[in-house]
Amino acid sequence: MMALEHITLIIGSSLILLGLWGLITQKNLIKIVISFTLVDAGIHILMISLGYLKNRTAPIVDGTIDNAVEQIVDPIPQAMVLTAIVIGLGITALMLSFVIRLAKDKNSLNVSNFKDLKW
Amino acid sequence: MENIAAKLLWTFLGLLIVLNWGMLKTSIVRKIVARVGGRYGIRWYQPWINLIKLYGTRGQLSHGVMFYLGPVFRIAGGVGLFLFMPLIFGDPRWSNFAFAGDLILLLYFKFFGMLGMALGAGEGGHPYSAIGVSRGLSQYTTVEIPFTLGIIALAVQYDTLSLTEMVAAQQGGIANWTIVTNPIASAALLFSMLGIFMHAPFDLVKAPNEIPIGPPTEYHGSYLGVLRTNAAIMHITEAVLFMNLLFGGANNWIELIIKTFLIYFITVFIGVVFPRFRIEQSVRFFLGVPLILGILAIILIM
Amino acid sequence: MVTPIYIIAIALGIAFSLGFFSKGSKGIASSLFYLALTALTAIAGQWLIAFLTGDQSTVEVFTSGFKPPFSISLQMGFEEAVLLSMINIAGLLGAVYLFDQFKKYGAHLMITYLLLIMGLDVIVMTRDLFNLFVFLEIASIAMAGMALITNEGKSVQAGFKYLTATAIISAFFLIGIIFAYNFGDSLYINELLMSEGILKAGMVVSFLIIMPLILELKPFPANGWGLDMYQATHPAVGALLSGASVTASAYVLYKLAPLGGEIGYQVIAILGLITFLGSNLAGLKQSHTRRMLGYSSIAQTGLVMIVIGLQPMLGEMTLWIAFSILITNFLAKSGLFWLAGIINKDELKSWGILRKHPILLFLFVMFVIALSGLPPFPAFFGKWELIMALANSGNAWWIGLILLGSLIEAVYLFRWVGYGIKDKSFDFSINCSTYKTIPIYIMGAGLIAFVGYYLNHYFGDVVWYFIPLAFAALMFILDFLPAKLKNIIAIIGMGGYAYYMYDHFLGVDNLRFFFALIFIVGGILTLIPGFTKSGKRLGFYPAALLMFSGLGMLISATDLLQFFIAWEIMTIGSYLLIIRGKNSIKHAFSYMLFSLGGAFTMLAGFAFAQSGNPGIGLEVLSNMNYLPGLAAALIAIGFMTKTASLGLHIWLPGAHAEAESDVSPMVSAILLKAGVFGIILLFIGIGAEAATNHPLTYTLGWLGALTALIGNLGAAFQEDAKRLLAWSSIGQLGYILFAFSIMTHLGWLAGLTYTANHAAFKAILFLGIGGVVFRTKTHNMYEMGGLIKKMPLTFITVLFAIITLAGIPPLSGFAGKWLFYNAVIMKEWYLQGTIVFFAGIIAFLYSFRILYAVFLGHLKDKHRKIKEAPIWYLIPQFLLMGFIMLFSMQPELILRPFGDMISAYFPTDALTWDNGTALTSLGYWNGFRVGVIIFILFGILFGWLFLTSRKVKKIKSFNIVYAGEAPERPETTHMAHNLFAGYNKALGFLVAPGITNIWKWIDESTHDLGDFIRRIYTGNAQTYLVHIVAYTVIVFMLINFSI
Amino acid sequence: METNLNIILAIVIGVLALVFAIIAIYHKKLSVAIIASGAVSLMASILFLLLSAPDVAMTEAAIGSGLSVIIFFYALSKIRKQHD
Amino acid sequence: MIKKLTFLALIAGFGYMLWTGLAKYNAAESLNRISSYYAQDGLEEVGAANLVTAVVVTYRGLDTLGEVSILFLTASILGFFLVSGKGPKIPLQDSSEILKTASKLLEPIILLFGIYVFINGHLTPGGGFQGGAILASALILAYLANPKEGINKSIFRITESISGVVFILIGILGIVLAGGFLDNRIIPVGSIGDLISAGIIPIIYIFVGMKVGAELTSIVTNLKHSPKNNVE
Repeated sequence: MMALEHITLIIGSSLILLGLWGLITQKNLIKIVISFTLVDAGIHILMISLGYLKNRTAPIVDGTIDNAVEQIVDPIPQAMVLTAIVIGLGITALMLSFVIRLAKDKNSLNVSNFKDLKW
Repeated sequence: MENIAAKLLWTFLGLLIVLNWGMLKTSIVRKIVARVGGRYGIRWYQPWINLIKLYGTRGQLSHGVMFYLGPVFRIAGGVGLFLFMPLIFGDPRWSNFAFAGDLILLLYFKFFGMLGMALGAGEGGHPYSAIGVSRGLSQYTTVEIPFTLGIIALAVQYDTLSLTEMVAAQQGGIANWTIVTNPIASAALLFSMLGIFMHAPFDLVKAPNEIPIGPPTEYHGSYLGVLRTNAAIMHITEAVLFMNLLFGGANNWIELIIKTFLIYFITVFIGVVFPRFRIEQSVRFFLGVPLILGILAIILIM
Repeated sequence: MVTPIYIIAIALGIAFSLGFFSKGSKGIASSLFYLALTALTAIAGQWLIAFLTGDQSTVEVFTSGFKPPFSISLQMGFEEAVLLSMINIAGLLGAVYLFDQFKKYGAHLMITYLLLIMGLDVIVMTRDLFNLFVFLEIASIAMAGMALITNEGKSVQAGFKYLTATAIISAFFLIGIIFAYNFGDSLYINELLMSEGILKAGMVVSFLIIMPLILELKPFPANGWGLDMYQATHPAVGALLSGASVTASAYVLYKLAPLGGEIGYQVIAILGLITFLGSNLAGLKQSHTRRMLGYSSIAQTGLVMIVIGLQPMLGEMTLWIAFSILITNFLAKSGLFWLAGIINKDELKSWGILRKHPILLFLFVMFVIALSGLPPFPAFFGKWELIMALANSGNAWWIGLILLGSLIEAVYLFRWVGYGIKDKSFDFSINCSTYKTIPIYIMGAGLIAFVGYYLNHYFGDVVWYFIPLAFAALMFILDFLPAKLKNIIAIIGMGGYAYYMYDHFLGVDNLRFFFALIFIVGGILTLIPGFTKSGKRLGFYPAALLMFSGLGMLISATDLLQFFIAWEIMTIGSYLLIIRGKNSIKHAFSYMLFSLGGAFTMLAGFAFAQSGNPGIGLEVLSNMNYLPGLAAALIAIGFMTKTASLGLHIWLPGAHAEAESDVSPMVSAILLKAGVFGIILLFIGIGAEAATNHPLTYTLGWLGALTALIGNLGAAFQEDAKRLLAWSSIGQLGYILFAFSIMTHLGWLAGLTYTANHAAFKAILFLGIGGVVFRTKTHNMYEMGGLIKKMPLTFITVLFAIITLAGIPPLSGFAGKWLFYNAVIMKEWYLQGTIVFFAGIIAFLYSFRILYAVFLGHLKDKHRKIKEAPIWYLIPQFLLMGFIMLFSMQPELILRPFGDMISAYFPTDALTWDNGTALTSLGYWNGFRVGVIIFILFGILFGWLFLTSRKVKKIKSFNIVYAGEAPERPETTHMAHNLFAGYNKALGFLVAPGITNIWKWIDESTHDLGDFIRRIYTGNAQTYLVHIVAYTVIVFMLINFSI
Repeated sequence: METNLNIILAIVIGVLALVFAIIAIYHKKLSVAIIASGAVSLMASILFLLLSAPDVAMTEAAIGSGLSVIIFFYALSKIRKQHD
Repeated sequence: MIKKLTFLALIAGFGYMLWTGLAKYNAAESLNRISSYYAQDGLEEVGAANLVTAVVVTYRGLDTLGEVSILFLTASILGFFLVSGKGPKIPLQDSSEILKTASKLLEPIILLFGIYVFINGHLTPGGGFQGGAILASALILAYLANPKEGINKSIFRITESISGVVFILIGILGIVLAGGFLDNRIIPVGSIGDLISAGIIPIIYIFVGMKVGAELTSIVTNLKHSPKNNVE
């Protein structure tokens, strides 16, 4: 059947597209932040599936692995995704705090109510 | 040194002749115009009497220095124009100081008198004088164009700007007078002559003088005398200018007198027939046919 | 040398330790914080000095003990050192500026600030792609955090937009990174740049890396989020954004640009151009100060993007040009933002408050001039090199668009300066606490230091060339002295300069000596009336000397660069002079616009002229081989903006009339000659033999004639005395342009005579009328009248000037007319000649008008007690009258040297002299004899009339037709209002404001376009995100389908 | 590992993730949307396991679904409290 | 309606962009140059069984440092930003009975598991971040269970700062003692697989774990309720 990484690639990209779609169409601020997390999740899936090698195990050299070079998956994308996830959390937390403050000002969560700065 | 003294003597003599001929001409013309109107007109010696009377009376009042300088500028302009005009062709005695400047000097020297008179009238403070001057200047600007075009056409035709050489080129019979060799430029010049003489159709400028409260009533006594003498000299000198330009100059005084009278008579002849133009009309008139003629003259020689 | 890694260690170490200090112990926390910032700057400075002293080479710093492809490395080259010092200095000064905020928010804000600066530093240094992503995130989060300092609704929204936008951009960048890693097999930038894997993988990989970096630089359609940050946040944040963060992201784009290959560079350049033009246009309609500054700094980033994009063509000049643009933007923008912070009012007009703080006003004007790319500031040299390089590689369109963009930017910047200098509608006061002003002073000092550096770099060997500029700068410092003392110093300085010109140019190059005479000696004469002014007269002398030094340097310029710098300095000086007039904001603004427009066209012309030639010496004008016709035309247009020829003349009446009474003669009689000098140089370049019927000189001939006609006609119908003289200047300049474009010996001789005459009589007229205005306090002629009695001396000088102007025989004006006649007939330009003569005769109208309306007629009651014009106005007038008399009586004395000058270029049919009579092939003229005859004649008649009417009684002008009954309203008898009504009816249509309407239409349509463009920023955060995604997709599609 | 079982599992989990994503975007009640987004990151962490990346799976599970959901709910509660 | 269509077109365009990159992609057969280096002599050099940890902590130590500072940054921004919000004081009602008892039971287990995760991050999957997150969830559970007690803010702040400073010091030690900043061979690498191995990595991960735990709790608690506004 299809290779594993093709499936995950498709899922990752479609998650990104869905996230972007949510970002662009949803008016609710919380929904926008959620769409951001979806885009991030999609990207992370994309990164890991690009780093996947056929029929290989996790990059941890315990008893079962004798010759690491032939048996492990590429560790670098995993390291990158690790950092990216935490950064994603940081940004989501900050965005939510902004959303709280914005909601307090205008008592609404609709993004089109916050148009004080234009032209 | 001595020929300068002789020169001055002859020029002074020339000035006297022109002055008297000027006054005689005005009286003759006034008589003819009166005759046309069914009147007897003034006696032929009337201008001389006016002059003597005017210079006799003592000037009573003045509006300040510039009022003074008006007539002085005017007469200096008239006599100056005379001094630089070669009267008789070929005779050094009668060519005054023509060697000092050429046609352009004459062209621009006319303005000397005009500007001076304008300032003098202005100083007089009479409102009508300002109107008269503004009319005169406006009209004069458009009169100048056909005149300049004609001058340029002649200058290119004779390849010189000095009047004496132009007259020399026109010697030898009517066939090579400018009026014959270059009719279009001459037509333009004649049209502008009407404007320059400020006679009949274009005499709106002097109109205020006729009303009793016009500027001349301010200029009385010797001032008015000066203006009268200048008028006489100017008419003759300008007629001589057009004679030299178009009608082959004069070899002797009689020829000069006849030609100047006939030239001046052209303006009188037209003046009697046409009513007085308003300023816009005269400005538009000169920008019409005369201008086209002038441009035509230029294009021909282009 | 301290390894740069300590920048990270110190910053993070102290940031973490700041956590210990709770609210209580603020003192230690802030001292630690400032210590950290100074340490950072010290490290960067140390490296910079090491590089500058030359013995240091680029250093690669490894982390975690392994070689780069396997670990992250930082690079510390010369560029990095420069940028690091810029960022850290911006950080330190910004922190000083935000001293009160740190006190209010305590340790947390300090941590955010420290991490922001550290983030930007590492962005510049890192050579690892993913590491770049992480630190880009840190910088953007910290910046979004900084937006919350002002803590009101607007700034929170701005922060939110900034955060969401940068989050999306970094998401795209992350996708790009994983693609790059996958196809390029490495995250180490130096390897990625060389790896063929990326090129093989198709365009999308490099696109996804470069596009986010471009988005980071806020490209035009997709930068709403950036603008809100500038507008709503604390000004210090704006300064950081435009100073430090733009510099860092620009350098990152420069580092990674090679990834995109040839098309990549083109895309960056084109997007940069769209940003430059778009945001400048949108900036036109701005009224909010900081938002306008935002537009301007985005435009500057666009310019830097263009430079990066043109790297393949610019080669090693790229860094130098990019640096000069960035350093100016860095210094000037931060200064302006901090100034905005001190004033903290939103309207542009409120900057008028700076009038109370002269030093701040000086800095403000200097910053704006530096930003608009005028010499001697670094941005100008950057733009100059860019334009020259563009011309050498032959893409003219780029030059046109870049110059158009910078002109639009100059529009809204100088409108702002106008308010700053002149606006009085402020009703608040500002507190200039020291910690807010010190950073601004440092930035100002930095800018001046860089000016010195650039001047030394470009003109190291010809430093004498800038002595006059130094003298003008000295006057800036001496501005606190009383006006009279400064006037003396100025005159002595000018005298010294005149002596230098005398022994440097006389005999060597008489043409330049003649113009030097007009500029410097004319300058001294027009400075003399300055003694009438009491008090300090702040800003006048520096501006005047700036103008005169510009004029002097124009003369002694040897190559295009020196010429252009002199030209611009002269424009700045004259702008600062003109704007001093009471209600001259609008006119000075239009003057500046036309001059800048002209200068930029001239710059384009110079660029085309020098392309293909080795050096940029002035002789390059004679062999232009790249689009020679266009180059000559552009340079001519540039000069014609200064000689106010038809179409480019609408600024002159306002600028000259509204200027102060002793500035008008300077600007009118002297400054216009600079344009004439330029045109002469151009015509020399075109060369005599090629010019018999060179299309340019033919059109200029017609243009000159029409300008003369419209100029004089315009003057005839003016009610305001100074406007009448200004219009007459336009007419006279039309004469001069016509004369020089005849391109024959006589033509040039007439032109030079006219220039000399005009300089003399226009100075007299403006000084005379200046004296009248000084006494009667009004410009309108119908309110004057009868002043001959009160101001006879002024009347005499003005009468003389008018006679010269009208060209009536005895005086030197006639010499000009006579030469004109001969030149026109010989050149057979009859029709144009007639128009010029018609214009000459119209000159009578306004000559009479000004004499009659001002001096003759009835004296108004309120003028009964006015005295003669001050002696200081009269002295220069009589001196100039002496010159005219000399020129009239002895024309040979002046015309012969003129003839020798010109015969170098036009040897054939020159003017020949035999004992006093000037002979041409057509006519002859003896000035001396004509003069003597007329004066004697005049004397005799005047004496005779004077004798016959000695005992005459002086009558007041009222005792005329009304026999002593003074009319109740004297104005009715002074027929000065609408004097030439009849004439106006006949020919008035020629002077209808047709051209002014055309320019007004152009102005309005650009503003409407600007207004239309800025409408895309609807303020909705989501729309901005849509903009970013749309921008990326559209650009991708365009590139994808264009290959 | 590429065993057939894993591939089928991957497809199922993937589809589930997309469904949860659509719920997260379109559901009217915010709390349900938040839980759906948590579920999406849970599915993602399972996918990471299938792609033999245990470290990432743990992080994604702990932070992605765990902490961000908590943060979302706290934020939601704070907004609700400000509201009334 | 048209708006939706244009958005759809945009997303389709973006999808096409991704597709051009990924269309021809299929997984590589062998590791590329860098990862194979890590796989072969990376083990001996760094001595960490879990290669991802080796990459995260030593090879790309700067990224981790950056990442930690991002969390620290977010915490401090929330600190000075939300604290100043003067929201209404909400009465804290007591939590439900089940939650109280369950938390008493669960808390120690989660804490233990969290500490286990970040102590042998270099051996088994997991590490500082995962451990810290688990720790945070335990602390938040405790806080949820009995909100009355409130959280002593200063403890978290101090743990954060100490662990941050220690991390930096270890980095500087790396320069002084071993090859470069954040090099882990400050103390002997030891043999792969046993607890005390891979140089300084475990110690780094302990401190990172504590720091992340503290930060995440403070972020969440900041979001939860705004303590008495103490900004003068």
